[in-house]
Formats: sequence, structure tokens, C-alpha cells
Amino acid sequence: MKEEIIFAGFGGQGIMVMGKVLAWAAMKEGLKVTWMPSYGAEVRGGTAHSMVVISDEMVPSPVVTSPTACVVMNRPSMDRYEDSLAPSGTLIVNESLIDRQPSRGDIDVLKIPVTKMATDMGNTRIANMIALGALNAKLKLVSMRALVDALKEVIPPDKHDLLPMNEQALKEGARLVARQ
Amino acid sequence: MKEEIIFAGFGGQGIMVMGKVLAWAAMKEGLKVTWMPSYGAEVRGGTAHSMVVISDEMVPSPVVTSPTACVVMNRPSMDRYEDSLAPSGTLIVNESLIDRQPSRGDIDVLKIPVTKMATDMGNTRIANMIALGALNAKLKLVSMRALVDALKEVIPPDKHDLLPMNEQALKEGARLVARQ
Amino acid sequence: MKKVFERPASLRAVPTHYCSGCGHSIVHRLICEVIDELGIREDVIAVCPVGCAVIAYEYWDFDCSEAPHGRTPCVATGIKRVHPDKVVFSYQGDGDLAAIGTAEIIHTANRGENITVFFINNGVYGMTNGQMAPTTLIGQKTSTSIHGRDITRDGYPMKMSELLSQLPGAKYIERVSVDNPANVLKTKAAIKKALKHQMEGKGFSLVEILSPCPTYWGLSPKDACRRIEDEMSKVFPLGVIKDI
Amino acid sequence: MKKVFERPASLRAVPTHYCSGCGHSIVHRLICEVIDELGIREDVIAVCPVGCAVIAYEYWDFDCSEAPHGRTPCVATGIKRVHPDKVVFSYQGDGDLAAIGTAEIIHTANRGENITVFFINNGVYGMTNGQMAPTTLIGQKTSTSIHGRDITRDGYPMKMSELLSQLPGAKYIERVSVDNPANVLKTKAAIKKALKHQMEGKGFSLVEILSPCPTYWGLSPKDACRRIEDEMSKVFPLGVIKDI
Amino acid sequence: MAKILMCGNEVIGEAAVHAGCTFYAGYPITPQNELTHYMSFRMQEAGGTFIQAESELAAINLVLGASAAGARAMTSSSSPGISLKQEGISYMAACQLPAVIVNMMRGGPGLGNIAPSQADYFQATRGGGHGDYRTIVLAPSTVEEAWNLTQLAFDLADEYRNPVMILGDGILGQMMEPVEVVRRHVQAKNAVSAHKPWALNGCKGRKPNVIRSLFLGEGELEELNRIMQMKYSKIKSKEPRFESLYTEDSDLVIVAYGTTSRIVRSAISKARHEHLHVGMFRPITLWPFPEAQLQKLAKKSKAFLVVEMSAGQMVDDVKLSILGQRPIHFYGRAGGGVPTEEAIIEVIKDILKPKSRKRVYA
Amino acid sequence: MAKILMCGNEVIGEAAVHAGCTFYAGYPITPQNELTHYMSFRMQEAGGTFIQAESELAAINLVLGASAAGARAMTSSSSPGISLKQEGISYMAACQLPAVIVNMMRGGPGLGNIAPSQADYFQATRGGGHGDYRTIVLAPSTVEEAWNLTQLAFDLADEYRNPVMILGDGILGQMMEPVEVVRRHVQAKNAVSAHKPWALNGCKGRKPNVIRSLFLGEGELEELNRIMQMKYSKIKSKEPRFESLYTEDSDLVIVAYGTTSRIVRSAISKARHEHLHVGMFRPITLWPFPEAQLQKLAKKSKAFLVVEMSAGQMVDDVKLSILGQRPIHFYGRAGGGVPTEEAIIEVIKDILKPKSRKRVYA
Amino acid sequence: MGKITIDRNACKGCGLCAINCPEKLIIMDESMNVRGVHPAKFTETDPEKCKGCKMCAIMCPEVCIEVYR
Amino acid sequence: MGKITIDRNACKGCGLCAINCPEKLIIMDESMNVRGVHPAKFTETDPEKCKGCKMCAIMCPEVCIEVYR
Ligand SMILES: Cc1ncc(C[n+]2csc(CCOP(=O)(O)OP(=O)(O)O)c2C)c(N)n1
Ligand SMILES: Cc1ncc(C[n+]2csc(CCOP(=O)(O)OP(=O)(O)O)c2C)c(N)n1
Ligand code: SF4
Ligand code: SF4
Ligand code: SF4
Ligand code: SF4
Ligand code: SF4
Ligand code: SF4
Ligand SMILES: [Mg+2]
Ligand SMILES: [Mg+2]
Repeated sequence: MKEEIIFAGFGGQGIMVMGKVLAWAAMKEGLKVTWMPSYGAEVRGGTAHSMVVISDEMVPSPVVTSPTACVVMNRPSMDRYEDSLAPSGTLIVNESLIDRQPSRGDIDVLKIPVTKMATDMGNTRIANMIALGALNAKLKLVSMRALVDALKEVIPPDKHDLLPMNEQALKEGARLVARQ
Repeated sequence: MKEEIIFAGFGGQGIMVMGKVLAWAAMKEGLKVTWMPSYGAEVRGGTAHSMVVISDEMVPSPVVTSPTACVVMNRPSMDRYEDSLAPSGTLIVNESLIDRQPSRGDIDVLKIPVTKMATDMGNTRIANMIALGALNAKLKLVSMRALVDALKEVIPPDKHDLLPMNEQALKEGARLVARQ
Repeated sequence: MKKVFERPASLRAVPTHYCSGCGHSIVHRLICEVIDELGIREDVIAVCPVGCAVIAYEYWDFDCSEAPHGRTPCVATGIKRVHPDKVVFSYQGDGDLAAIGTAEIIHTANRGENITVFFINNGVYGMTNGQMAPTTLIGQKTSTSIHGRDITRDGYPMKMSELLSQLPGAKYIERVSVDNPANVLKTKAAIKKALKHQMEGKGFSLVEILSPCPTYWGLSPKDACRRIEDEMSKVFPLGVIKDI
Repeated sequence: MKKVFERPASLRAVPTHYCSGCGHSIVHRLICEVIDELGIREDVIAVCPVGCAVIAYEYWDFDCSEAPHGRTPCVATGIKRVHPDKVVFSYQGDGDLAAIGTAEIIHTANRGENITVFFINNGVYGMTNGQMAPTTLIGQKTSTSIHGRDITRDGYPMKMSELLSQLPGAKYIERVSVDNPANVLKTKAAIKKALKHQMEGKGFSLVEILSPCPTYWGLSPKDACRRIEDEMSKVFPLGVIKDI
Repeated sequence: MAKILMCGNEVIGEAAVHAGCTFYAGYPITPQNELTHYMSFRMQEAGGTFIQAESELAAINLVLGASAAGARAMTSSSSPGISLKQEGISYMAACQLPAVIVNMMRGGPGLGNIAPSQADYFQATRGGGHGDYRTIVLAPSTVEEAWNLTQLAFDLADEYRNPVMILGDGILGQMMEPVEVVRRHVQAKNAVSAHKPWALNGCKGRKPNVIRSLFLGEGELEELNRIMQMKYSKIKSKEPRFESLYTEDSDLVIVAYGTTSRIVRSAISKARHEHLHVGMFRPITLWPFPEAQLQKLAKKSKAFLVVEMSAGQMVDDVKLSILGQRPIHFYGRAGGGVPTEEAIIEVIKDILKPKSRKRVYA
Repeated sequence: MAKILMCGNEVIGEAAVHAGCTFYAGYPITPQNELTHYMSFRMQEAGGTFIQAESELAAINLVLGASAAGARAMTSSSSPGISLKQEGISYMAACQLPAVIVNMMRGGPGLGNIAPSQADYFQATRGGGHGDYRTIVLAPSTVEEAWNLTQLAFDLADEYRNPVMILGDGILGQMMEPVEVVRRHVQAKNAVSAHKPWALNGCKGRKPNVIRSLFLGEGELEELNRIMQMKYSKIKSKEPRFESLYTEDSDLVIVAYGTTSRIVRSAISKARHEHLHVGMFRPITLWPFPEAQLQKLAKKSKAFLVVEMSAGQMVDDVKLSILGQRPIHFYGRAGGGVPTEEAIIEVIKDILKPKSRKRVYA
Repeated sequence: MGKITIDRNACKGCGLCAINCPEKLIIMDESMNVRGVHPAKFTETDPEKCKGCKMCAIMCPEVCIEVYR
Repeated sequence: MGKITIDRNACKGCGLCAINCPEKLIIMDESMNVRGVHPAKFTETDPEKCKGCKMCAIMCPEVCIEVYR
């Protein structure tokens, strides 16, 4: 088993956190894992991305060029990463901010209006966790319990009042997949 | 033919000039030659020296460690260089400033009170040329004509009024050897 | 109606990489407006810094050189000495000018090199993720002063313009800011004055520009501008510092 | 009769390598006199410069470190931060402090490091054969300004003490000279004040000493001293520049 | 201790604290900023000193001073900043001062980019500074190894009184991986060990100490160099470290270090599934290069392949080890390109089954 | 033209003027001061610019600017100062800017001393700075050769748009030797050649030029590196320069450059009188090292001896050329020691007549 | 009498134009542009109030405002 | 009432002691010392004029003067 996942969106959408929560969770479940932030071309602005590789063997490179799954939180990210997705890879699309349709036919697309859902739930910031919950449910990567545990590690102690809301978001995302 | 000569004394005694005049003269006579100033251990003060190598073949290193001849213009120079002189080398000693006798028996020593002679001739600064004239006569290195020509190259144009006096000094040195 | 404001010709019509509300973009435009007004686009050679403005050459439609971090005024001097008839300026951040390039800017000013320096003081290292700069205010939180700049450990905010004005080689130095329209217009005037100063062969000129970095100040663009007025310009007072 | 003047104990009884009439030797002795009087020989750590005084450690009978050219205050700071209870000073020439080490001395002062700097201003690079220094006077002939320092090419004599005094981190700065006995005594007093200042934890102190370099001024020791009085101290006025 | 997820840069910082480092000076540069950020608060917590230097030059010389004073000291930077430290490193080597220097390499030359790279190998292993000196160079390939090697670095630096470099890249520095970290919370205020009799701390009860690299007396500097070379010989014989993978039965041995070795490892595991007899030799110390150990493999394997994120630098050391006994191939990407598993497998095939295609790597 | 007596440092300065150099920036350091002194008045006479920079860093970057502006530009220093220029050199190589950099090496590491040395060989030939770049390195052995190679340096720098280094030592710099020097008295005020279309001189009538080494776009920096490596391959095939002496009939070939080669030459002439079949291979370009040319000699001669004023640096390049085909011996002195003819002859004898004594040089 | 145009997709939504318009004629749009930010929008209610004073354009870092008068 | 001693062979002949003695009690010797310079010499004619004021010693770069009082 080896999954190479890219999370991408604007800065401010919690792109780094998304990856870190998944990585912590995978580690807690005894898997080999790496997390890697944006590097390279970007100077400022533009899209941010974080890359997570989960495997049962040692991870060769944390740099993902051909992801098995991709969460795109905005339009520029979709434009940038859709083509790089591996054949029959999974694409989670933030429908709220992405108006166009994916152009590839050989991939598994899941469109969710995560930003809108998050706003409805009372905090735009948890859109990332909805998407992560969905991704995890779709790919059956780790247990929900591990994800929820991971939240505590990634969210700094002074913001632990936000834990319940983030947990709820993860579950909401998972539920959505289950319903499909 | 290969002569490796060290000129040594205080700064201010014209040690560099002595070497340069000989080197220019040798070059004008078609010999291979190098001139090299003090380098290495000295920071400030202490003795200055210049090294001239004259040869009919290409000069390997301009750094002289075991000179075939040495002109010592003061006591510290004598202390420093006497021992390094090659066996049967020539030592020209400025008798005016060096009170001790050379200790080696296997070398050719020529003691001349060049400082006093120079003072008598009206300019202490030409002591170096007296010594050079003597050295050249003793070792039969180059012609007097070449030395005199060389003076013009080494002494900067704005001091060419000093040429006659320097020429006289060279000749005085040579005469002294001839008389011996 | 007539168009009374548009993009200056020497500023390329491409989106910048700067964060929303970043002062660099404003200054870039002002420089181009002045260059167009002076009609010197073909005579200008700019030296871009290592900092957020490193790729200013993507935006400026005239000759540009990169420079190693902090050595920007040396590169500008090298160019100017070869082409004394061209208008040469360096563009530098506070890390570039007041930290790693301290010696270079001081000696360039001291030699009275006839170049112009645009000094973008945003009080942080923008490009490398918001570390403390020599110009960071006391108590300001940055990624290397998470509890706020502490004078006993980190020293004091450095007033480079005042320091440089001590050097006889420096002829025109002014501090301006881009936090509101009036100040932006003053900044433009200062930029123009500095370049003219150079064109008249008067020697070293420098314009320090207090410039918002909303990203690493952790403020909205609006609050960042307010901070310039309320805090930054208290420590770095605006105005002409030297003009002889 | 009682001996009223002799070699200070912490100055080793060896001949120096300095030229006849060189100011470095006088300052070396004064530092040792002060150290002996304060009884701190075992608590002192000195940082020697690259310059004529590079081997000061041959003369000083206390702990010493070398430093790469111009980085002298960094090395001193590193030592002091590790041993805040020791008395740490750097000793620097004008090439070391005002040229290659400009950034380092400014930032050390700005951080208010609790060290002392003895700055030997002799207006030339002594060790490397008398080139122009940032402190060389206008018109002064050196091996790289054979027609005299020319402000249009070489810039102006830099007044480092005045410049450094602008920085809030710098607490005590005085300029003295060693051209006559009265001034030598004032120099000694300034050295003592600076070291005490450090021992009291008051922060950065610097004593600039106008010092003769007869060799590269092309003057006799006597005329070199006269030149300090007649010319050098006109450009670099003696006295306390900052003391807070 | 449970594992935690931490990035290489921070792990190096924490490992330094754990090893008793009480002095850090640095100047920001990507991709090592997390280390500077970490030390900016962690040093203070640990009772040590953090200085954000005005430049890399200042940083290395602050470290020189701290080391001369007896502290365990560290600085870090990335390629251009490391170039600026070369004079200081040469001085520290000559003064026989310990210190740990971290270089998280980035794409070069010049300003380049911030992508991972291994193009400072020559600089690190041959001494980018002047004179005959060497720094011990440790090249971790995982965050966990960074934790261990950082501590080793401080020990080796003190043991040999010589700067030690940790050579990584943006991947190692910025990647988070599981690691078991022991956070020590308090450090001795002044970690001047009694076993540093040469250190400067005031000459009470002893002759004054001098830290210097200037030697003007006849033959003195030659003597220093003799001593240093003897030390380097000892390091060369005692300290080479490496890891072998399938080298016992390989026709082709790939030599790779750091980040690249991770990708090579994975490529090899795939290639072995295709019955290609390929193994890996991973130098952990780049200097001393495990020359003798690699040389031994020349008997067993038919060819070598060097994979680097550079235009070919370590390949010199491989050639110097194999000395013409076997063909040595090279595959590299310079300027921030990261080799892919696929590309490496292709090269392996080209070498082991040359009939299939004809390309030359040299 | 009659010969005159001039020291190497000054000859390099005059040769630079002769080659059209109009910009010099430097910071004093022994043993290259005569060059800085010379340029301080000579540049002005020649209508060029002299700047006594505040540091070596400033000097190299002033030169970077002047070169970017299209001028033929030069800087000079000695070992510690050259270490400080490494970042700038890496930038210039990456920006593909020509320039001539003179290193009159001195004893190291650290402050060392000012005696002659050849211990910056690695730094010069492998790039002491960061990233995959090279500088062409020319090593004159006489003052006359310094005159010629300095002019060549400017031509090569412009041809390849790459910095060129002249590597000498205090002996070459300070020694006076006869040389035929043509003093040109007037230079064009601005020597921006029409054939530098990339230079910055205002964008009149053309698109703006940009001098840069930052390449953030996907694959852009890799592409720059590819271009640079192609250039370096071309240089490697076209530019190696060397001199052979008696290599046709020698059992032992001594490899030596610069000052050391003079002493070796003389030792060889003496050894030949004693019927020892020994010759010399003198690389004139240290990079590109004349590898293929030296390799050829492996067929003829039984052994090689590398003589350097270092702890053994060029010996790597000799090994990389000979690749184990013949034994390679080494004799060197580090830290400012100058090998003597006698010592070299002794080593020659040890190698050629091993019965007489048994010592190992390796 | 003036008017402005705003390049909606070039706008980074910093709002500096809006806060500096003396007539408060610029609002931040509810919907996002391609950059994913809420861009500035010239008033639709009382455009005639615009004096063409350029304050908005002078502050715009992205040069997305053109002013007519 | 004072007196001084001068270390003749340590003296570098700079003459700073001589010019700074208020009583002009120091002269430069005609003969050279081992360093080849004309060293300073305490007066033989009127040593009693010495006040032990230390001015000479304070200026001496080579610390070759000791003063008694
Ligand atoms: C020699 C070197 N050191 C450090 C860096 C990393 N670096 C890039 S930009 C920068 C500072 C940027 O700050 P500033 O000059 O204030 O510009 P800003 O981004 O704030 O506009 C640093 C430290 C580098 N590229 N080169
Ligand atoms: C990096 C470096 N650059 C240059 C030098 C050469 N150098 C040695 S001392 C010196 C300047 C000395 O002048 P100053 O600091 O004024 O001291 P002084 O000798 O006049 O007392 C220079 C340039 C060096 N050793 N290292
Ligand atoms: S980080 Fe700051 S300075 Fe850099 S682009 Fe963003 S706002 Fe501007
Ligand atoms: S050169 Fe000048 S500073 Fe150096 S020792 Fe001589 S007199 Fe003193
Ligand atoms: S031109 Fe003036 S009035 Fe019109 S929108 Fe802009 S700021 Fe408002
Ligand atoms: S100032 Fe420009 S970028 Fe900012 S909101 Fe207004 S139009 Fe958009
Ligand atoms: S102590 Fe005073 S009076 Fe006596 S010799 Fe010295 S200076 Fe003259
Ligand atoms: S001051 Fe000292 S060194 Fe100078 S002449 Fe007098 S005794 Fe001699
Ligand atoms: Mg900034
Ligand atoms: Mg000086």
C-alpha cells in the first residue's frame, strides 16, 4: 500500500494542516509516512500545497509528482494538479470555489462544496477538515479515531477549543462519502 | 654559472635597490635572473632582505635558502645569514655597523666599512652601492657598464640627480676589491 | 471622459507575485511612473535585491541585474562606473540593506557614488518567512522573535537613513511611506527627486519607504497601513533627512 | 628612590615587532596597566585583529583569540555570551573596524553587546603596506592613493565613533590619542572607564585612539605625533562622544 | 517514548539542544528557516544563546568565538550562505575549533532556487575555503537519522577539534517524518567542559590560552599542517560510515547519499522484483568517504552507478575508490531536479541489459 | 621591445590593461598588494575605474556589476580573501558573467602566513562556492607566462562568459623577472563591446536585458545547468593546456604546476645528469585539467609523482587521469613550505631506485 | 465627474482602494474572482459621485484600477 | 628628585621620550645599539634635573624606561 496525496489551495485554507493531520494519523496507525510543504517554484502568493505519502514500506521521496489522490480547494490548484494525477487517481474538488469541471475521464472525482458546508457549519476555516474527512473515507486510509487524535497534535494547545468543531467537520466529510 | 645572492640589512639601507640594480644589470647582459623581496616570517621591523639569482639557465626558485653570496649591512643580518651561506660562499660585511667577526672558517669574507665610506663621500644612502660594487667585482658577475645602466632603471626619474653619486659609489666598491 | 490614471508603460501588464496589499507593488509602480515621466526608460539600469522583490525584473520593462543578497549597491556601483551616463538604482529591503548589506550601503554612500537607492523598510524579512529585521520594532513578534523583539537580546530598530545621513558622501535622503494616497504621492515625488538628483550628477541619494507587509505583520492590508501611521512612523519619522 | 614606572605585569617582557614610534605599542601597554590596576588579568579575554596588532597575544599575558579580518567583534561577542562574567575586549584597526568589519561593528554596537572595543585609528592599513583606509585624510598619500585621497574617487574619511554613537546600543564612546603624555594619560583613563563600564554591565563601549604610523605616514615618530595634533585631530576631534 | 512527527530542520535543532549545544547563531535562508526559527526560542528555553546574526559571516564568527570560549556551538544556512562562511570555516579548522555547521543545500549556482540539491558536495568535502583542511561531513537520509547524526556531529567535533558539517537539502529539512525525540528541558548555563583545556575562560591558575591560526615562525605553519593531516588520517581510518543494501549479490552497485538514496532504495526494491541484481552503497560520512569499503565491492560487482542531485561531484570520490577497476556510470540532475524512481530504474536497465537500449552514462 | 624587470603582480596588472580591462576593484592582502597598488594609478591612467573596495565581498560584486555592464573587469586577492569571494564567484558563473580573478595563494588554512602555497587548488578547480559551476584556472609559472595568461584569461572569460581565475602564489607575485611588456597608454573609456549583446547598457533599440541566476520556473534552473554543463564540456575538450618536458622517454613523470614546476624543472635537469629518466608534465590550465593528455603518458612511463605546495590536492586529478594504471606518488609541503630541488631529487631516487631506500609517498 | 474601471480578476482584494475612496464608492464583492478573493467593485448605486480623484488607483498595489475624468 | 634607566638594546630610537622630557634630559646616542639604531640616553651632564615626572616613560612605545623618584 502506498498513497501519495497532494492537498492544494490558497494560503489561509489550512492546506498544511490538512496534510499534517493525515500524516499524524497514519503514523499513529503504524504506517510509514512523510509530510512535505510547498517548495520550489512559488515565491509568494499563488497556490500552497502539502504532500503526504503513506506507505507500509519506507517512503522513498516525500516529493509527490504523480499523486494517487489530490484535494483541490480552489480553481488554480485544480488547474495545476488535475493533469498530474495518476491514472484512476482520486480528485476531491471544492465545488464551492471551483466552477469548472474536471477534464479527465480516467480519474475518480468527488465534488463537495466544502467551503459552503463549512460556512453553514459556522466557520469557513474547517472546510479543510471536511475535505480531509471525505478523502479519508473514500480511500480508507486511517481510522476516524486516529484522525481525531491527530487533530490534538497538530492544532496548537491554545486553540484546542476548536477541536470539537474540527472533529465534527472530519465526520461530516466522512458521512458525505458514506452517503454516496 | 649560477649565483644566489642575499642582500640584507635594515629597512632604509636600500636593500631592495641593491638587489634590483644587480638583477637589471644581469638581465641586460643576457643572463637569466630573478629578484625577490623579503617574504614570510617578518611582520614589521626586523631585517629586510632581497634575493637575486643569476644563472645561464632558467632560474628554478627565486627563494634562496643557501646563498652563494651574501651582503650583510648590519649585525642582525649577519647573525641571521652567516650560517646559511653555502660552503666557500662570499660574505660581504658592512664593517661600520657590525662589530663581531664572522665565525665560519669555510667562507670568503670581505669586510668593508661601507657606511663610513658613504658618509665620507657625502651620503650615507649610497653605502648599498659601494657594497654592490664590491660584490660584483669580487664575483665578476656583470660589467660595470651594465650596473651603471641598471641604476637608471631602478632609481626613479625624479631622483636621477643622484645617479652620478651612485655610480661613483659602485666604482668605489669595485676599486676597493681591485686594490685587495 | 479621458483616462487620467493607467498603468505606466514601463510596468509590464502581468500579475505580480506579491501578497495582497503589499507595499512593494505600489513602489514598483511609482518608480515606473517616474521613469516614464522623465522619459528615461531606455537609460535606466536597475539592480534588484534578494528579497520579496527579487523578481522585480519580471515587472520592470528596462535593463535589470540581480545582485547577491546585500551586495546590491556594489553591483549598482559597478554598473554606474562603467556607464556614468545611465541612470542606475538599487532597490533593497531592510534585510538586504540594513543587515547583510550594512557595510556595502555605508561605503557606497561614503564614496558618494552617484546612484539612487530605494530602500523598502517593511520591518521584516518577507521573502524568508517573516523573521526579525534590523528595523523590526521593539516588541514586534516575528518568526525569530516569537515573544517580541527584545532589545537586550536583539538590539534596537536601526535607523539607516539617519545613520547614512552622517556620511558626507550621501547627498539626498528622505523617508516616506505608502500607507495612504497623500503619502504615496510624496513617495513618488521623492523618487523623482532622487533620480533627477542622480541625473544632475549630485551624488548618492536614497529614499526609504515604510512599506506594509500584511502577511508577516499578521494584519489586514488596511490595518497594516494603519500600523505604519500609528507605530512605525513614530520610530521612523517621515520627512527629508538630508538634502544638500 | 622608589621605582615609580615600570612595565606592567601583564605585558610580557619581550621586544615587539612594531616599528619605531608606533602607537600600537603604547596602547598595548596602557591596556595592560589598566588590567593590572583593575586586577582582572585572569578574567580578561582579548580578541586580536588582523592588522599590525595581529600578534598582540605574544605580548599580552592573558587569554586571547584571533579573529578573521573585521569579524573581531563577532568573535568577542561569541566569547562574551558564553562567559558573561569575563571581561572581553576586541582590539581593531581602521581597516578591520571601518572597512571589512563595518557591518559587524555596527550590529555589535546596535545589539548593545556588553563588550569593549579598542579602535586604533592610524588612517592606513599598516600591516599590508600602507594602503588607504576609510579613515585616511583627504589628500593623504598612501600606496593606493599615490596622488592623495580624492573624495570623488575614494570618498570621505569616515568618523566611525560618531556613526556608532547614533546607535542606542552603544553606551560609551570616546576618542583619544597617544601623541603626547597628556593625551596618553587620557587614553589610559578612557580605557579604564570602558572596561569598568563593561564590568558594571552597562553595555557596548568603544575607545577610538588616534595612533601614529610613522612608517606609512612617511614621517619621523616626532612628526607623526605632531601630525595627529595638527591634522588628524582636526578631522577626528578628541573627546567623549557618548556616555550614557 | 512515542514517535512524533517533526521536520528535519527542527529535529536538528532539538538534537543539538540534546547534545548540549548552548550557542546558535544564524541568518535566515530557505530551506533551513525552520531551524533558525526553532532555535530562536529553544535556545533561550534551554539556557543558551540565540543570535540572529546580521549575516552569515557574522554567524560563523560568532560561533567561532563561542567555540573558542568552550561552548558547543552551531550555525546553519543553505548554499549561498554556506559559501559566505568559507573563510570562517577555514579559520575554525586551522584554529582547531569544534562546531557544527548545517547546510541544507538548494539549487545553484548563484541564487538558483530553493529546490533540493546536492551540488555543494565538492565544497563540503574538499574544503570550499582556502588551505589544506577538511570538515567531517555527515549526510542523513531520514529525519530520524538527522536526530542521531546531529548528536554525533557534536561529539566528533569535540573529539577531533574540527568543524563538522551536516549536509542535507530542502527535502530533509522541511519534510516531516516520525522520529523519537527526547526533549531535554534544561541545559547547563555554560557548557564549557573541563575537558577543553584549550578553551578561553580567563587564565586563572594556568598559562594564558591563545586561539590562533597565524604562524609566522619558520616551519610553524607547516607543523600545524602536519598535525592537522595526522588528525585527518586518523579520521579517515576511524570514522568512515556507510550503509550497504544487497551489495553482496549485486551486479550493479548504486552509490547515493541523503535524499537521493531514499529514491534509489525504492527504485532498487522495484528493480529487484524484476530480477535485476542491483544494490546500494550509501556513504553516511561524505568526508571521510568510505573509500576502502567501496573499493572492496569492486571485486564483487560488475559496475557502479552514481546517482546525485548534481552534475556529478561524488562521482570523483567513487572513481578515486574504484580506480578504473570497474566502469562507473553517472546519473544526475542539477539545478533542483529530483531524480525519479522510474528514471533510475531505466538507467539500471540500460546498464544491466545494454541490448535493450544504448545510452551512455559517464 | 627590450625586456624589463617587473614583478608578477604588476605584470598581471599591466597585462590586464593591455587586454582592455577597464575596471578593477580589490581589497589589500599580502602577497598580492603590488597588483592593487599598481591598478590604483594605472587604471586611472588608462581611463578605467579603480575602486579600493571596503572588503573582498564588495570587490567581487563591484566586478559583477561592471561585468554585467559589459566591461572587462578584474579583482585580485589571496587565499582568505578568495574564500570570501566564493558566493560572488558562484553568482557570476550562474549569471554567465566574464571576469578575471587573481588568487596569489598563501599559506593556510585560516590566517596562516604569507609564504607561497598551492593549497587552494581544490577551491579553485572544484568551485569553492555552491552549486555546479567551474572557473577556468590558469597557473603561470613565470612572470612572462603571467603576462600571456592574463591576456588569455580575459579572452577566455569573454568567449565562454565565465569567470577565469589566475592562480599563483607570493613567489610569482613578488618575484621580478625579465619580461617583454607592451604598455598601452590609452584605453577606450567604456569598453562595452558590441559583441556583448547581453550586457546592461540601457534598453535602447532592444528588449530589456536581465542578468540573473534565480530560476524558479519548473525545470528552468535545470536548463541553465544543462547549458552550463555543455559549455564546460566544450571547455574541457578545447581548452586544456600543458607543457611536457622529457615525457617521451621518462620512467617517472612528475606532475607539477606554477612555482613548484620551476623547482621540479631544475631538479629534473640535475637528475637527468645522474641518468635518471624523469620528466615533467606541467598543467597550465588546472581546470580543465589536461586529463586525456596526462592519461596518454600512462602507457609510456612507469610511475608518476605529484609535487605540490599542499597536503595533496592536484593528486586527485592525477589519479582521476591515470585511474590506477600506474602508481602515483606524492611529495608535498603544506603551510608555506617550498620544496627544495634536493628533496625532490631524493624522492625521485627513492622511486626509481627503491633499493637505495624505502620510503612511501602516497 | 469621473469613473473608474477595475480589473476584477487582477484584483487581490486588499481593499486599499475601498478605504481610501473619499466617497466610499468601492465595495468588496461578495463573490470571488479566479484568484479566490473578493475583488473590489465600483459602486453601482451612485457612480456619479466619483470625482475621478484617483485616490483609489494611487493606492492599488496591483494597478487594476483605471480612472477617467 | 628622580632618575631613569633606559634599556639601551630594547630602544628603537623613536625619540618620543626625548622630545617629551620637560627638562630635555634625554638625548639620542651617537653610537648604535644592537638593533642598529641610535638609542635614547639619559643625560650624563645634569641627571639631577630629573623630576621623575614619567613623561618619558609614558611615551615610550617599547617600555624601555624605568623611572625612580
Ligand atoms: C547570502 C544569502 N543569505 C540569505 C539569503 C536568504 N534571504 C533571501 S531574502 C532575505 C531577506 C529578505 O528580507 P528583506 O531584505 O527585508 O526583503 P523583503 O523580502 O522584506 O522585501 C534573506 C535572508 C540569501 N538568499 N542569500
Ligand atoms: C579577509 C582578509 N582580507 C585582507 C587581509 C589582509 N589584511 C591584513 S591586515 C589588513 C588591514 C590592516 O589595517 P588596519 O586594520 O588599519 O590595521 P593596522 O595594521 O593599520 O593597525 C589587511 C587588509 C586579510 N588578512 N584577510
Ligand atoms: S511577504 Fe510581505 S513583503 Fe513579501 S510579498 Fe508578502 S506582503 Fe509583500
Ligand atoms: S606599519 Fe605603522 S601601524 Fe604597523 S607597526 Fe609600523 S608604525 Fe605601527
Ligand atoms: S476616483 Fe476617487 S472618487 Fe472615484 S472611485 Fe476612485 S477614489 Fe473614489
Ligand atoms: S486596491 Fe487594487 S488590488 Fe486592492 S482591492 Fe482595490 S482593486 Fe483590488
Ligand atoms: S622622568 Fe621626567 S624629567 Fe626625568 S627624564 Fe623622564 S621626562 Fe625627563
Ligand atoms: S621612547 Fe623608548 S624606544 Fe623611543 S627613543 Fe625613547 S627609550 Fe627609545
Ligand atoms: Mg524587509
Ligand atoms: Mg590602520
